[in-house]
Amino acid sequence: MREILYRDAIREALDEEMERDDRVVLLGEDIGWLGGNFKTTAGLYEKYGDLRVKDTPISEAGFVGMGTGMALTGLRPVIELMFSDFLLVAADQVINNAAKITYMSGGQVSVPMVIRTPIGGGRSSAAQHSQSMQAMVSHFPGMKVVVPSTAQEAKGLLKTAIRDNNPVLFFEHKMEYTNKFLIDDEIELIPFGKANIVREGTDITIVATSSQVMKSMDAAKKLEAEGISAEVIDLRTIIPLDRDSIIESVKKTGRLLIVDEAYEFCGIGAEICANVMDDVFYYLEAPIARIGTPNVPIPFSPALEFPIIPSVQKIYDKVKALVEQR
Amino acid sequence: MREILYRDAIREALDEEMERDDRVVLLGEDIGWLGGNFKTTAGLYEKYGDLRVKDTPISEAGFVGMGTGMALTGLRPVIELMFSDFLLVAADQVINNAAKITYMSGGQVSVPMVIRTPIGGGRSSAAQHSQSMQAMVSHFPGMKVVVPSTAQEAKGLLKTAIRDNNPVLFFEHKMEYTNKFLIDDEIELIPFGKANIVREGTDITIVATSSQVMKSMDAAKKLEAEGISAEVIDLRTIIPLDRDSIIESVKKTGRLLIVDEAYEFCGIGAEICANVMDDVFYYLEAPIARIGTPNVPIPFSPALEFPIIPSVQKIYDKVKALVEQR
Amino acid sequence: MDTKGYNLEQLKSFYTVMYRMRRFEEEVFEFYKKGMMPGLAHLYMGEEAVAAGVCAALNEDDFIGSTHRGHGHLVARGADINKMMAEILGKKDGYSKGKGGSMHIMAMDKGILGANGIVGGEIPIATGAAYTAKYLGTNQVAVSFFGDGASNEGTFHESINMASAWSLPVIYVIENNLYGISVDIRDVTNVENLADRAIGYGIPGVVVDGMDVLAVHREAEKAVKRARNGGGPTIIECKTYRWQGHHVGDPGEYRARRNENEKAEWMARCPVENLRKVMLAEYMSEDEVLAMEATVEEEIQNAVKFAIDSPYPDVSEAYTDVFVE
Amino acid sequence: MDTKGYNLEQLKSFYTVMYRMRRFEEEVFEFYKKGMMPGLAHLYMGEEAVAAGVCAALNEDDFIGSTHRGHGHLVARGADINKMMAEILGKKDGYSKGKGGSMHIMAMDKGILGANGIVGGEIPIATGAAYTAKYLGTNQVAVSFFGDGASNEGTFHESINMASAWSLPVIYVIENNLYGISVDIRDVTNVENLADRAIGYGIPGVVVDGMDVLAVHREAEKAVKRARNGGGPTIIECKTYRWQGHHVGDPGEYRARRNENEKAEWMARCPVENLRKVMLAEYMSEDEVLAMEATVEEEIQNAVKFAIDSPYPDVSEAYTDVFVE
Ligand SMILES: Cc1ncc(C[n+]2csc(CCOP(=O)(O)OP(=O)(O)O)c2C)c(N)n1
Ligand SMILES: Cc1ncc(C[n+]2csc(CCOP(=O)(O)OP(=O)(O)O)c2C)c(N)n1
Ligand SMILES: [Mg+2]
Ligand SMILES: [Mg+2]
Repeated sequence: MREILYRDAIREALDEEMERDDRVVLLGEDIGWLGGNFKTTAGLYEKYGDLRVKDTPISEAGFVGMGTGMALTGLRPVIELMFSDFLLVAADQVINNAAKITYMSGGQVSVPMVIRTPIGGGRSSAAQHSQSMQAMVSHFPGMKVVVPSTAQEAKGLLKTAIRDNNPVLFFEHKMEYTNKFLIDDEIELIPFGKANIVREGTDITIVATSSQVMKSMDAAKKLEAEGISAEVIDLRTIIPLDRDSIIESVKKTGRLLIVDEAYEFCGIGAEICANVMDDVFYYLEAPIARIGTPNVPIPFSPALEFPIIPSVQKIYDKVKALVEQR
Repeated sequence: MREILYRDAIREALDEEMERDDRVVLLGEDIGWLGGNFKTTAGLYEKYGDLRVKDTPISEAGFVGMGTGMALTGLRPVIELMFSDFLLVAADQVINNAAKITYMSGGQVSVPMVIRTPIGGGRSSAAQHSQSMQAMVSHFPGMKVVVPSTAQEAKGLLKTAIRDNNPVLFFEHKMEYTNKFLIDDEIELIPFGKANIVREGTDITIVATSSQVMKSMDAAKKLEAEGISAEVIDLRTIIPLDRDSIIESVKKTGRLLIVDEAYEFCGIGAEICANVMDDVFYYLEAPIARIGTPNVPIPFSPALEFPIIPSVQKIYDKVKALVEQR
Repeated sequence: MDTKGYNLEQLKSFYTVMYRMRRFEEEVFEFYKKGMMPGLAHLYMGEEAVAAGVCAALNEDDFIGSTHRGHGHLVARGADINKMMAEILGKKDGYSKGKGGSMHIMAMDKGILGANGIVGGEIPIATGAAYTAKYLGTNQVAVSFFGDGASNEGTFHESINMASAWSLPVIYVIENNLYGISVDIRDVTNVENLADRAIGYGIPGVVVDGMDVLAVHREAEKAVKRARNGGGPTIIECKTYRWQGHHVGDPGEYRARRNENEKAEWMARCPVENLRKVMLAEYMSEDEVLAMEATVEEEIQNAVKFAIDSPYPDVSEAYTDVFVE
Repeated sequence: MDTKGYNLEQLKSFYTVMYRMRRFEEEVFEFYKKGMMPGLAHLYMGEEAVAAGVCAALNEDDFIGSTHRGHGHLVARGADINKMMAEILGKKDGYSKGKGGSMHIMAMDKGILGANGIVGGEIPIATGAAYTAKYLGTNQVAVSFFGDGASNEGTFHESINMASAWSLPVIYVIENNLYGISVDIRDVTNVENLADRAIGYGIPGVVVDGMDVLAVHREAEKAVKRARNGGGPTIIECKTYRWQGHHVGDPGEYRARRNENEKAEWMARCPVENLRKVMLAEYMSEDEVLAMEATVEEEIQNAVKFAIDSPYPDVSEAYTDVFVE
């Protein structure tokens, strides 16, 4: 085991995959000389050169579409979008093109492209730089959607993403980049579609994504002191969704809370609620609950932003309410 | 009462609002001389002139953004996007800009803009021209989202939309345009956020949107013959959502099925399921269910497309299964 | 039409390709009229010289990106017309097993990156193929075909800027048929020649008579050569016209607004007919031309039969190919 | 700096405005350094002549669209610096009650359509304001300010094409400070002058020294006049430079890559300093200039105090203003 910053775990994954396969090419704004806005590509430009770590103009639809063309013709582009909010600038290229071409071609071709992009609030970046776009892209078919929690998860899942032959949306949480984590010296590939039970428990199942896994763990610790035993599941990938692990856990605990930072309306919590409903309904001891970002644009002032983002306290409060509801 | 085509009801709403208020200006591709790809603006160019019924170049992000600028400075633009799939080309302007400007300005300004656009499969238009984007836009704050069913509803709701001071996404179903409906001679404004109970029933609540309201009514008729009494609710608007009507109905029927043509994953069915969960949980006699378009790109061949779109048969089958699940 | 520098084999080849496109689409149109075609199709008739001229300048392993009006590009690239026709009818033996239809025919074995239903959608994709060629040093080039209307999408701008900045081997072919559906390019764009936009990217931009396959071919050859030699992209604007409305079923009456003879004037310049006349006048007998046409006719009839005979895909196919392994 | 045609009052006004911008942002930077500012800010320092020159050519009721680097535009338009400063600190008395922050300051009373965090996002919005002016016949014009980087977004292309086709009264001001964050425009665009893109839209495009407020003002006046007279849009490319990195906290070292003296060379051409020198040399005594500066200083200190004293908004504010009535 060793200590590492989350952002460095990302960089290691990129570096190792680039070493392994010279068809892996990076594209994005400021990923070259600057090493990325969040420093996740530091040193790669120097190591792999300009054509392989390509600083793009501010043309998201253009360079995402270019990535699709590269992927169709033999390369494995990994694109950085500086903030996940900018997926909206490139949405047609991502959702109507990259994600659908395999299907529209009847399986003739594949688009092995990864789009990496940061999500989340907490930096007073306001309404256009703080969103979490995992629910939006998950709504549409044709993309795999990855929401890693820790540095170890980020590294293992990113390596898997780069080797996947389909378009993968890889969401990094911007509040984690400069956090330290312990990781294994050598990281195995982490398979998609297999959730990780990071804490066993008997009273409630908390399904969480990205940073919310860490927050849920903190909440679970506080709850333990109150005699409440929470099982925490790190979802890892939204597409494919590991229904089985969730269902099995809820059958045991009788309660389900989903925590994801995307907007709540038509969000991940809603989906999982409806998705497992049929299978867990007769086991439920309380209504399925969710925590997301409420449906307001993310405000700038920290006095307004922090209270609306999912937090340890909110998770704690919601679990208590659910467990007490007998 | 009189007979009217759905597309003509739309045109009447536009015409009446343009007569009433000369700040109402139309923008879109082929809405002028051609009268719209689906003929919803026929005759308006001749009547109101080029500057008020403006044929745009194929620049969706550009002219949606232009609409926002017009709305901020005193006009009331009504924009036609030829297919709702193209919302993705303009997604940033719709979601990051038009929808958030009021909030980001602290309420200083408003953006009274309507975007009208057709949804739905059924015309062998394949993966990029058959989607239903109401769930995607509903996920994001700052827009009202309207999903009218009949011609009467379309006309009344469109007039309300044009008078609303906020960005409104108005989804017309492309399979209805040339269908005939009976409407009142004079149509009242239909308020947003008030669902319409189009059929009373006791065994199950079917909440439906757009064309699925008509399909649900047909299914309800067939179910009646089997002694199953379905209550059908025409949701009318997704944002604002009329939770109360749904909850009240489910408390009575004990069962809930949501039918909406958008992709199922993170869709409208998921949202309503999670949204009313807390209030109806202890009244439920069966798990909440949903029908949407399954998460695959919409195929071209009618042999593949029809089987995946929500249909009367699917609604009928699902209701039977839910009612029999005792 | 200036045939200087072309030999008979070349002319025959141009003619065969254009005639094949024309006949192919006449049959597509028939399918539509008979109610046998699901959805719609956008016919390329009238614009054949563009695809034929450009594709003749390419190597086997080059790439093209195509549009909603893509049949011509695909035929010119040598795609299998049986599979194309079956796809257009939504049949199992189509290029995409019926999942794509007319607007989404893809044939990677011919370097065809796909027709695309999003106007402007394929421009960056073709540009990406050029990036691959440059990165791998394969000497391939990519051609992006698109319309006057598409040249007003943001992707046009973004793609060409990048291609120029990085000297990518790509050729942007604007098929300026004056209209985007009913909208006259002259009402929504204030330059006579869209090729002038090249100046803003620091690349060559040329205007060519899109009804003259040889003129198109000459310019394409220059652009392809430049691209292969590391000279970067070129914009070629082909002035052309479509015989039909925007799609099958559209009468296209909007085109009489400015000039009621507009369509007739363009049709008098039919690229297929004109090359035929030149060949008859200078190179071949009527019988020889008819023999060539008969060969094509047989292929076309085969394709029609192939498509009709092919079954619809099984319902289960709706759920496959969302992802590859 | 050629002062011909300008009187002392005008020069004083230019100087006051530029000095106000400069001092305002120095205080913003201080807030950042002291850890009092939430998030980040993108400083306009060094580019003052652009906003000052352009805005001086506008009427009270004209419109401007601004960017993430918007403080200068707002100050030049006469926005309330108290409310600006409070907004930057996320306070209740800010223009947006703290909901917007530095990147989203909006002041409709000054015709400011909003700063915008999406690069290229505001270009079509400002273009829409020009549509309103044309539709209502108000004789207003709109100015869209944006950077070299933004000129590579699709919205640039789409907006200018429409504005030209419809002769909208709008002026596109490219603030070419050579960089989009760390990316050198010369690495991602292959033309020396972005104003050359005007050719592709059939409109005038001019290049101007963005460090010379009078040069900027002269070109802006011409463009505004043309726009008001129905002559349509103009692109004005201002060659300029930012003193700081991309945002507070960015050392901006990438700018030494090509030329390690680049920053120093540009700073020697400081627009504020230079106008001061001209005024001292030709029009005013040091004391007179100091007196002008002292007046501004008082405003700035008031703004700082106003912002500090303003409370944070109440949590409940997070949920209001999503919709208006
Ligand atoms: C993004 C997008 N906007 C609009 C459309 C609808 N549409 C399909 S083809 C077309 C016209 C295209 O014009 P042009 O590029 O000139 O090609 P042409 O049809 O003339 O060959 C339009 C508006 C679309 N498919 N995609
Ligand atoms: C659509 C979008 N892409 C990327 C960014 C991140 N970003 C913010 S400012 C900036 C650079 C802008 O460069 P330029 O337009 O030249 O303006 P400058 O900062 O130089 O004034 C970038 C890439 C963004 N905010 N929006
Ligand atoms: Mg055209
Ligand atoms: Mg810049």
